[in-house]
Amino acid sequence: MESGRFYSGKRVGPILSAVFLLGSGMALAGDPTGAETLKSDPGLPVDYVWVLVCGFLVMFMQAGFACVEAGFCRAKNATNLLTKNLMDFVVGALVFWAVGYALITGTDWKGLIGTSGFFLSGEGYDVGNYLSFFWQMVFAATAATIVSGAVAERIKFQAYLLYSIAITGFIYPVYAHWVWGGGWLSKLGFGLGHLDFAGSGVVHAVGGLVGLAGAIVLGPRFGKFDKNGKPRAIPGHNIPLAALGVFILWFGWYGFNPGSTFSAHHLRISVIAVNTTLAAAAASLTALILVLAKTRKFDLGMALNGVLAGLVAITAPCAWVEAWAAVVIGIVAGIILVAGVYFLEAIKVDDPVGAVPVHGFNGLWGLIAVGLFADGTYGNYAIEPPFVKGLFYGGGVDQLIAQVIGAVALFVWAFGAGLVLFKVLDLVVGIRVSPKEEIQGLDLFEHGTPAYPEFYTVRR
Amino acid sequence: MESGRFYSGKRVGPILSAVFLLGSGMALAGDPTGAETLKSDPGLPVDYVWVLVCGFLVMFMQAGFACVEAGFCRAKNATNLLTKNLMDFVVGALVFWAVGYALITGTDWKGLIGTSGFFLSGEGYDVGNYLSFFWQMVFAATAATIVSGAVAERIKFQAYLLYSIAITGFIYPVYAHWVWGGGWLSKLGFGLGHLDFAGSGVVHAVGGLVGLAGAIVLGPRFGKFDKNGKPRAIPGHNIPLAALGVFILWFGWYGFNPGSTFSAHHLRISVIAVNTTLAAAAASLTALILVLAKTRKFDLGMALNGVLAGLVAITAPCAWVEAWAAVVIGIVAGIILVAGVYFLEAIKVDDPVGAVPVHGFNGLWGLIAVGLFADGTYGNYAIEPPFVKGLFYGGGVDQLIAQVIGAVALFVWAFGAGLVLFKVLDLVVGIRVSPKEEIQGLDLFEHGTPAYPEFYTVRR
Amino acid sequence: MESGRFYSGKRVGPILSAVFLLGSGMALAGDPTGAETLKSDPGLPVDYVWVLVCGFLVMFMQAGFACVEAGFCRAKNATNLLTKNLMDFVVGALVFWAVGYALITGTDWKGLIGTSGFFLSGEGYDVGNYLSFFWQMVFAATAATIVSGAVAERIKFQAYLLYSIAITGFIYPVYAHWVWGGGWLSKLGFGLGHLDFAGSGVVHAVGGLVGLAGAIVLGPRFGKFDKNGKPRAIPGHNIPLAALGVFILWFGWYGFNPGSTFSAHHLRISVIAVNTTLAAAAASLTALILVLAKTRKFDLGMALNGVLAGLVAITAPCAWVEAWAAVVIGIVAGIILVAGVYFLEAIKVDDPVGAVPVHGFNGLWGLIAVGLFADGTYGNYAIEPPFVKGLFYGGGVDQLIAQVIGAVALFVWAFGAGLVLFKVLDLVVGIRVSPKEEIQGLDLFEHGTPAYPEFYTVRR
Amino acid sequence: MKEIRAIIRPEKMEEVLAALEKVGHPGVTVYQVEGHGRQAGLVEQFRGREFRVDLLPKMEVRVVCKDEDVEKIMQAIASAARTGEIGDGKIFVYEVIEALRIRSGERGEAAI
Amino acid sequence: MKEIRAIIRPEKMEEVLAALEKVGHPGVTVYQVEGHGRQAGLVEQFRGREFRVDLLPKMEVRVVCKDEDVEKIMQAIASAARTGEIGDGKIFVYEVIEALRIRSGERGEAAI
Amino acid sequence: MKEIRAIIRPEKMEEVLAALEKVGHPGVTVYQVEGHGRQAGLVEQFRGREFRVDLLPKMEVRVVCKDEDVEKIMQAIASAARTGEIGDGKIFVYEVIEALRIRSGERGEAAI
Ligand SMILES: Nc1ncnc2c1ncn2[C@@H]1O[C@H](COP(=O)(O)OP(=O)(O)O)[C@@H](O)[C@H]1O
Ligand SMILES: Nc1ncnc2c1ncn2[C@@H]1O[C@H](COP(=O)(O)OP(=O)(O)O)[C@@H](O)[C@H]1O
Ligand SMILES: Nc1ncnc2c1ncn2[C@@H]1O[C@H](COP(=O)(O)OP(=O)(O)O)[C@@H](O)[C@H]1O
Repeated sequence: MESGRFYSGKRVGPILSAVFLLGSGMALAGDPTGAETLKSDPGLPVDYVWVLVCGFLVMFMQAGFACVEAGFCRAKNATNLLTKNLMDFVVGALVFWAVGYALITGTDWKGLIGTSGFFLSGEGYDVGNYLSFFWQMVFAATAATIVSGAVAERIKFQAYLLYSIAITGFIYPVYAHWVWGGGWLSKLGFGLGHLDFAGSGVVHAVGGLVGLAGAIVLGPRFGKFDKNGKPRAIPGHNIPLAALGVFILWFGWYGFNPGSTFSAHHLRISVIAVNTTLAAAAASLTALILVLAKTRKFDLGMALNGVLAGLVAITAPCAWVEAWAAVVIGIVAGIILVAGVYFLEAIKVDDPVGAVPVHGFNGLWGLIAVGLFADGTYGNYAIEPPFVKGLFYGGGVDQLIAQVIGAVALFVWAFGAGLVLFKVLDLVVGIRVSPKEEIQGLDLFEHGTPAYPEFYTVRR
Repeated sequence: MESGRFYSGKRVGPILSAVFLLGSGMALAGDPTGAETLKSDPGLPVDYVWVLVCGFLVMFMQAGFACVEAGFCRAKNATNLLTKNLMDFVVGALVFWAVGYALITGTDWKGLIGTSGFFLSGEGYDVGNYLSFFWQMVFAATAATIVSGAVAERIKFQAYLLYSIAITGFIYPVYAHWVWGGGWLSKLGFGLGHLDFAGSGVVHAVGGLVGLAGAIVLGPRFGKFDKNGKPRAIPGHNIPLAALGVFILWFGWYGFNPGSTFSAHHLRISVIAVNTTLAAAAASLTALILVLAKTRKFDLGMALNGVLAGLVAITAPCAWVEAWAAVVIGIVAGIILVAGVYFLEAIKVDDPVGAVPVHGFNGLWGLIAVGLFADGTYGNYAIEPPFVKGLFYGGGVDQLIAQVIGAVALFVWAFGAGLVLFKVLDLVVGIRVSPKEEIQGLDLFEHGTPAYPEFYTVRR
Repeated sequence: MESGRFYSGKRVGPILSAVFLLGSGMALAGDPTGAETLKSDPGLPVDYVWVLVCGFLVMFMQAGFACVEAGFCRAKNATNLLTKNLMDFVVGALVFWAVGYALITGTDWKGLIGTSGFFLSGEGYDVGNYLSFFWQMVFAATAATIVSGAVAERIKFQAYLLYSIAITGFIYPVYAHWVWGGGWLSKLGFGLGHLDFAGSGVVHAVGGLVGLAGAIVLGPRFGKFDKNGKPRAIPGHNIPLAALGVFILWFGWYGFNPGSTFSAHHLRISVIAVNTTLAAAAASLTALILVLAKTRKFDLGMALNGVLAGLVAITAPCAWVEAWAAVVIGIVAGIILVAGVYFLEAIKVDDPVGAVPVHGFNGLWGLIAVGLFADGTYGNYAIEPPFVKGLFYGGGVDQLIAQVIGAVALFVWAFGAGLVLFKVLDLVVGIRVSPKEEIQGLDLFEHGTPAYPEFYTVRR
Repeated sequence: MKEIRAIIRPEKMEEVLAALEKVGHPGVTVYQVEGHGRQAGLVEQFRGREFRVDLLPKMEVRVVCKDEDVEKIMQAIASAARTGEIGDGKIFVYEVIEALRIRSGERGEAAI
Repeated sequence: MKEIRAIIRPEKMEEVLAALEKVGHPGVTVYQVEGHGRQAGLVEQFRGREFRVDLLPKMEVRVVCKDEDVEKIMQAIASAARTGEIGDGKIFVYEVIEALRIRSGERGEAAI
Repeated sequence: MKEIRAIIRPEKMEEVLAALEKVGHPGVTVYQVEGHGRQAGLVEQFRGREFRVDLLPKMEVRVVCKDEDVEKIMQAIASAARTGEIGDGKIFVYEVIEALRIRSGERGEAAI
């Protein structure tokens, strides 16, 4: 059971992609029945089970994001946040089917973009290709949904729908092609090329930085900064909902990271699961302690964000490092989170749920961490050499350079594309709701449906 | 790894059932240890893992139904709805163990009913049989729990318990025997017989139509129609809970549909997962747009119902169609949903959570869709021919006829049995709570436990 | 595929452990890549998938506990309970990585404790060892989190953090070593030694009895008993949250029990899944009926606890019994639960969520049940003889004696260690919050974050 | 000017508002309250333990009106809220000595 | 007739109700309110950012009674609600000019 | 002593409290209410079905003060709460005939 066989896009790009198509018994017309594919490799069922079950878990992260974002914002916008979280998956799945998947995994054009395989049609009707699509689709939807937290409580719903189309149909697929679809970043001459195991960069940092752009273009929520520009807390309305959301996300992340081997024959999946756990734990504890030192209170909100920060940071390196490194990566993630939250407030950016420090900053940190902690026990989605080695394990700075280049490219692309997108949307349809709607809440004006119609709530 | 081996009931009925018993190494006394079964087919572990994990996901749908129904109804009945959702699974599992499973999978009697295998006893103590029981049991419980939404906020708890016994012990098993247990519908001379891959009909339409019968016999809730008979909205009390429930259901559906291959050796499972996603997305977007056109608001409630409508509709055809067809099936499901909701109100039927259009009408639509869109790439739970072909792929009207016959039989059986059941229950124990109890809420009178005792709520 | 191969700790202790190390292709330096391990046994991927997916489900039980405990307590302490449930997993994972895992599975010292393998370092860097760690870690975290329910609404957060370190770093590992790590209980000369398949005792009774100790040392909450010592109800604030939590726990338990084969090659996993379901259902229905007989109301809270009671009781015997026995075990569990709840109130112990009867008393019952109902169809994590046989299946009293000895040892160790721990903590840092903090709620004083800042609530 | 304060059953709220609409009220403010009078409390239970709840949910309706409208509005509320069973509630009347419409600054009866 | 309106600490609610029961009240209505007097507010925090909350949760208890019972009821409430620390609350008394029992239509003192 | 009762828009709460702080209020109690005056209601919807909501959320602010402070406090509230659009709310003034500070037992104006 060799790695990367039926998941060519992410692994090896267009050249090996052809090998894959043949190798997996997929004739030019595809194998929709799966009988040929099975015959060509009778060990595939366990890989399919692994990838699908992990993909289901990743899909379930949509529920987690919905709960966290709704819980961390105010009751008057809860319906709106839930609708956004539902619709970015709904619209994202359809757009990704029509366009996005082809841009990632289609025939490469100058290292920049894929150009074939729209609508899963023609020879794309193949069990292996559908499997790969399913996986990529739930990842794309994750990137999309991250942004909704950063732009929460003030963006027009219509604008958000258009944004959803843009990210799953273009912004995300282009960058994903660069790293996972055989694009230029995957072919950098340093180390094994830019590496991002499960998407600290491709998914989380892209989402986080597009979110940063959105938050900047939108400006802060009414009341987030007082007349002197001092940041004010706007507490989330339902902490149990947010906490449940984080538990769901943590659970779903066990699909996200271990599942990214795309093969159950990499027993390394057990190491990935452990690293994922330890980084999350270390980051959460770090965040709790840092805020405790500042306010003498055990701050659940920050500890919850800490879990996510650790998960994001370990997502790129999880397959290439060992337990102690996961703990260290998590500790740094916790520090970056807390510093990031205060930093954004200091520069007057309003990110209601902390999406930018969690996904954006820690996504970048995860990329760098690969270049530092990779210990030479796992390859490029392969259990055979060449193995990935970072600075601290005698791998020199090569891999680190590849990681930095990728991180810079990511920042420029995601933040830049995000700025352009939201500016254009603002000019064309307007992206911010009116002050009156913002004050009374988006639920009433955009959806007509308050989230808790029978409960007495203070409208903050 | 041939299909349908240890899952004889659903696939091939009593005749092949004997083959199965021998083929799977199950001696007459059964193989409770599993050692013989494993020896006879060393590839089984991955199938067991697949079926069990998918079954766990289906069981988790109980949580989804509980959240959706509680969230879409009023706070004063939330405890009641949760108790019903818990108890139909609790009672359903026990009744299905005692009786229901035998009626589905036991020795066939005149194509109508199974007659052996009560209590999993005797030779039923076998790893393969227990696996099959587990799968069928979570399906039966799903059918049972669908009804609770349609009869919500006014049925007596005692009557609901009796109903639960009747559906899991008789109504559901009989129809399931017809389709999945080797009964007459599975042997129709048209196409490959009446086909229902994962239960659009067997599970959802049966639940939805028994629910319709219940809603009719009970009559509308106090206040649902004004003095002039005009329908009034009775908003759900906790939209985040309902939304979370829909996400959980969507997640669980990945067990429901792909798991219904009952074999991981059908790599077709990847196609099923993709179809399931796209149909749900298409239906949800369709429902959102239709209501947007009517009210100029983005209606989350209908979009959530839309997800479920699409999932129900794709459940029967999911293994036999390709991506674009899933999208079309979903779009039609969204239309049926919205039309169905308004239609029921027009005929003065009160279905508090939309269970009838979602599960009933779209369940029937899913059956028909098989006859239209099946594309000849997958067989009757088999990756070898004969493959299923519908009208649009040159299969003629044969399969479509089989589907229509099954749909009609289903309607007559489920709606008829439901009417009789609720009428009889009404005569014997009374099924509707007193007006006073209905106004003050069932939580206080039936359970003594308000759902949110510390919160101030408007009692609507 | 022989059982127990890569999971030496739990099964066979240090002697076979060496065999395992070699047998699994793990050289002395470990096999972090997994390539060697895979070569030595190509059937392992499905076992890894099984164990990991089940482990993910067990991890998700943390969400279930958080929801149940928060929902069953008052709104003013919800943030506190969520923080405790998060932090016992966070701290527990780190402590278990540093110390706990080594104490369970390390080289045995006089049957009492493991002494090697700290920090997963050195030769511990191995895919099989990481897999085993992941599994044991989520179990340890479960034991830890059970206690938080029993000590809810009055323990200082700082004390709870220290407690978490003690249970995952010492109390739990020591007892787990006795049973699963090759310690003295596993080597008793009766039956096959003391047996506890998935941890009715090791996990649940340990958690429940440490919780009992905590509840006793803390004393009852203000207002739990009136001036005459009569117990008063303190209703939970969010019943839907609690119900969702129970559904999540039930779902997660399908990882807990079936996954404990640690091998998908034991097709017995299907029997375990069925038994798990039926016991939960039987216990819940029993609890519902018992309270119905007393108060004429259908008590959801007790029915929810009943589910958990049945799950706990079946956890030890689930692999060794058949369906009817699971039902009987569940019925008894329901009785024990209801009696236990009233008994604790009678002796003036305040256990806010019922953790002690659910996990403590029923955990012990589960151990005994093995000695009664084991039917000789499954061995000591093995599908080859010797099989486990209890009193009712002609196995005599041997196994029963081993079970009783284990139960007594457990009681003494867990309750004793718990008493010492909480007494010492009380002396050193104080474990109970001030009356003022208790009355106003722990959320404000310990965390500064009310759980529902926008909702009007009655402060009870 | 007078203030009429009616404590009623929550389920009568809609009918009372409709009655006020019909009789022509100048404005109304509604409060979620709990009350205890002659009506017996409830027995609730939690995890098998029963307990009495003495405070029952009620709604309170307040209307400030001109002196001459008091009787008419009281009667409208009372007849809409009546079931004849214990727990129907009460109406109390208070003197209001000044009024101000925030929007316009009008004072006195003009502001009601 | 008079109305006694007491703003008290939420945690004193039960004791105040018991005291009213003992002294024999005609009926009582309870409000969930927030208040701000001399008592210092709270510092809360959310995701690392602290903020002051000036309005603290209080309960308000209202009893309409005969003129002669005012003093007795005021004292009963006050002594049950007192802790001696800032934030104990206040009692205010108002004139009630008419009463009506909805169930029976009784008016005046008979209706209280 | 007088009681000032102002029904205001929820979103004006903070400004009104700040204005009270500035003008120097003796204490304030706040209620979550719903009201209906000249302001049009809302249209909400649930699963495709629209419906009117006539009662809109409002906040009520009550201050008991000395007679001489009434005008000042009324004006402070009114100017902080004004937007000029329908729905700004009203202020009513009542007579208070006695006061008692629970903590100290002080009576009358000293207790305010
Ligand atoms: N004297 C009173 N003071 C304040 N509230 C009262 C008084 N009497 C009755 N109420 C309120 O009216 C509600 C109904 O009173 P109750 O005596 O039960 O009604 P009825 O006498 O019409 O049957 C009570 O729950 C309480 O809120
Ligand atoms: N003048 C007032 N008008 C309205 N409410 C008041 C007034 N004074 C006090 N209150 C209410 O009483 C509560 C307690 O008042 P506070 O001054 O803190 O009590 P104390 O003076 O007894 O310590 C306040 O939170 C507020 O709700
Ligand atoms: N006569 C009244 N009695 C009781 N409450 C009133 C009265 N008039 C107005 N209100 C309250 O004031 C709120 C605002 O009144 P509205 O007439 O809409 O304001 P405005 O006239 O300033 O536009 C209403 O929602 C209601 O709660």
